[in-house]
Amino acid sequence: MNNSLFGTPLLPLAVVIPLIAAIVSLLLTSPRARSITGIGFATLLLFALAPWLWHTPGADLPTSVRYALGGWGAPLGIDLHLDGFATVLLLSTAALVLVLSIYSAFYFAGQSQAARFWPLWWMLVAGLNGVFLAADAFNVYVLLEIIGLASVALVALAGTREACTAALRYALVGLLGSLCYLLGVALLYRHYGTLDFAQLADLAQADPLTWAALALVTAGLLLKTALLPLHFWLPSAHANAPAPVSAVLSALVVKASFYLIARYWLDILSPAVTDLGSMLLGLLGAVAVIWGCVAAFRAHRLKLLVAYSTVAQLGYLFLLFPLAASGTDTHMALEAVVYFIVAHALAKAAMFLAAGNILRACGHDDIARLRGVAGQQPASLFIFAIAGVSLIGLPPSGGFIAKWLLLNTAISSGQWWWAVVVLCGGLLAALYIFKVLNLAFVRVDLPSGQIPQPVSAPTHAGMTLCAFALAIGAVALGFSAEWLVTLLDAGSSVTTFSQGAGT
Amino acid sequence: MFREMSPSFTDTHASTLPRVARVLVASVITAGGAALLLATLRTDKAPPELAVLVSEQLATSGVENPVTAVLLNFRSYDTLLEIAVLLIVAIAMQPHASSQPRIVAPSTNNESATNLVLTSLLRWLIPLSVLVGGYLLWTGAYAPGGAFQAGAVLAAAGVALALTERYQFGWQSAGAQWLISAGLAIFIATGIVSGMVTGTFLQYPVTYAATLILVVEIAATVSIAAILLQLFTRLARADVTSPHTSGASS
Amino acid sequence: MSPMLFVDGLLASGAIALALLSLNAREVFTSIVLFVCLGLLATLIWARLGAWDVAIAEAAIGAGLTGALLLAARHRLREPTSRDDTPAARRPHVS
Amino acid sequence: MTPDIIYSGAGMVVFAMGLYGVIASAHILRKLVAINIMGIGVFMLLIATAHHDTLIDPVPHAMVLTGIVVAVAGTALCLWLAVVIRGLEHDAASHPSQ
Repeated sequence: MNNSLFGTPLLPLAVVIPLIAAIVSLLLTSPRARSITGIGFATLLLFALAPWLWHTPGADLPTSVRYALGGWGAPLGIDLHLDGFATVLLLSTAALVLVLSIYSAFYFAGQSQAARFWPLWWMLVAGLNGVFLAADAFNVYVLLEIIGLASVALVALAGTREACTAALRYALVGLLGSLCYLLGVALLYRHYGTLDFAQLADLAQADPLTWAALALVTAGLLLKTALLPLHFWLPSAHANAPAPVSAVLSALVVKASFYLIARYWLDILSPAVTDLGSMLLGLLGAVAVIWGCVAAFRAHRLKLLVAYSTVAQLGYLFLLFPLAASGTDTHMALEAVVYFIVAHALAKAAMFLAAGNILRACGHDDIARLRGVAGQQPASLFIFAIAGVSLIGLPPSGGFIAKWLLLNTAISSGQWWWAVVVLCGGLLAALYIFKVLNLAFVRVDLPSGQIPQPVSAPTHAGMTLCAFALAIGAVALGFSAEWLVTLLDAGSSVTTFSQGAGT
Repeated sequence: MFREMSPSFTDTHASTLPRVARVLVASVITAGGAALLLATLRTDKAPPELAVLVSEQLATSGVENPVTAVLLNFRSYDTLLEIAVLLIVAIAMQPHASSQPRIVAPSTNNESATNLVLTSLLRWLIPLSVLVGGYLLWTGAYAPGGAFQAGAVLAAAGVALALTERYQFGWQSAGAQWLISAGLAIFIATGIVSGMVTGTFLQYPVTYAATLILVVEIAATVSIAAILLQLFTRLARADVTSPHTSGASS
Repeated sequence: MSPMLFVDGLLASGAIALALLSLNAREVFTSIVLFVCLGLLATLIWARLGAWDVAIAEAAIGAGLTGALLLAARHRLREPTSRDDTPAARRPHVS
Repeated sequence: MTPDIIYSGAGMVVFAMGLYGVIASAHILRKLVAINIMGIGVFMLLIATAHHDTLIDPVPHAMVLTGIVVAVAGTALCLWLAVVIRGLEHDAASHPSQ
């Protein structure tokens, strides 16, 4: 055990702080106190994690860190596991949660949903952090349920019939996915007699039962990640949720299940992975990129457009599997995808917040009726445009670097066709982003009386500022490529679980 | 294939899927299931190494029932998160209004119809289920039983109480919030405090393990019972926000 | 064939049969009742396999509470009268 | 033939039938019954896995206990949403102006 390592004793805090925050915000009765403690806990989380996560995967330390909860150690107990991949995701979660908490404090001010929003929000954060730290197959099942049920409840907070219907479908899909995952875990336990990721990574071999387990685990997680044929639930759920919830769903929640797929395919069950399977995932990803962009272009509502864009962007992530399967470039491919995850998280969160601001200010988000909206909502459209730059992958943004890395990997592994997909995806993304901007910046020459302006609620300047911060973050990521890659490199080798097994 | 998966509420047997799709789904599932069955039955089970490990360490866990030892000591992190799952659903199903009477305990509603048979049955049933619940909780350390079973039995007593329509539950009251969150709160507090002593979160000192587990179990039982009861009363509309009783309570 | 194995076969095929009946029931009500029966049969199976803790929980939560929840929901889905349970915040509040 | 094989097989058959039920049936309660049947299938496999000739493995038992509680929580949330949607539909029908 590496428990004596610098910073490691604080590892459970990533889950414990959000859980405490959930309980505290449930017990508080004053709405103001609830939002202030919400922001407080988000700050605490960031400051508790950032300083030592920053250093943990340093050059002088082992590539991964384990923490034996309850002091038992795997396989009897449950371990936590931290490496570069997890570090990057934990840090981006903490940063995003802080900004979104501030946004939510304004968004839910004076609304009765706030009483349920904050506890559910913190439960969701606990689940996300838990998944990034997880090193136990069954533990992941419970965490997935936390994430799934909390997300469903948050979507339903919007209270409309559309939102509740979307939430119900999301819940059914989530339960179905969890059960498939659980059956896979049951098979793994039956076959290998352990639930610990490191031990599974050591024992795993290519035989029919492992293939079956991998297929079930992957199917369950793909349902939750919404890869193309299984994406049917995502657009309505993400589009009908309250703005900060849409942001966190697209930015982090779908990434959590993707993270697990990557873990299972690259680490835990890698001996059972076949080239055919990797190709299939990559192919589905490629189709998702193209189809998602087309669907986004045809969407009638702004938030629906942003949600379909998530379907497309998730497709890029799955290029990881064929690119990593080539063997030599595994690390490079992982680097590109992790970069992509962070860049997309920031840009998509900013975009959903901007769309939420427009929806709130105009009372609708019908794209056809948003003609000339830039005149009324210049800030939100500006944010939308900056985030769009990153989604399209124009320099100098995080999205550009991410796509650059993907292209590089595709070329150097000799799989140039994936590069074509990446380039086409960028072009198509430009189409739907510019469609919105073009419409919004059109000068409206109608007399002002004819422009429908049913202002339903004023947007607080703080909400605009939060969205702006995220959009700037998405662009700034393009200038700090070195930093992120170092963070990832230091801790991550794609086979950390099998390496860590001896400890 | 299942592009929509939109649930309907109408009481029909008919599936919304066209016949071709159903046959397709059925054959895909049959083929997949058969392959799975074959793969499972042709592969030997792993030797029960973990079971041996559990029985070796049972003496240091603080309890004698191995399942309780796994749930509340070896893999207590899972159980902690599981209580969080229950709490999430309880929060999601809470009535949103804050201007409600502050009551936790069942409050009598004299207006409602009374069923003599049910009421007299309850006189026996309620104390009995509290007794059974307490027994299950206590015996969980040595024999089958524990917090979840005890909580379920207690909740069943509450469900019986709700079914008489003589009692209502105010789930939005401050007291109810404490009740449903106590399990998770005390579990985490125990984990942190013991972690301060031993240096690892959720690691109980061997000498105090039995006591700590009992404390966690009692709190968990109360919360689980409250949450399960809340799930039922909210669905069956036996709580104070329901329209047919709100007139009587206000 | 030993008698215990016969019992096992009976229980297992009973579970499959009940699942099939529940999924194919004409009425939703029948489907729910058959599901509760399946839960109770599962309780027997868990007990047979030595999982007494699970058997108690299955009987109380898996079969009992789930069944009660399903029946309660069925009752309410048939006659929707409540405005009070909508989570919408803007709804004018009545109590 | 051992109890393990009988119940593992039965568990997977039950799971597959439940999966078909979730996809094929339309009514929300039927879908939820089917999901719970899938759950029973997985639990059966786990409990059968736990049953060894010489001893009984408590870890799958703990997993199933957790699974049962999680399943009832998920079911309750789905039912609740269904009831809420039904209420909203009813409202929309009785107040068409809104």
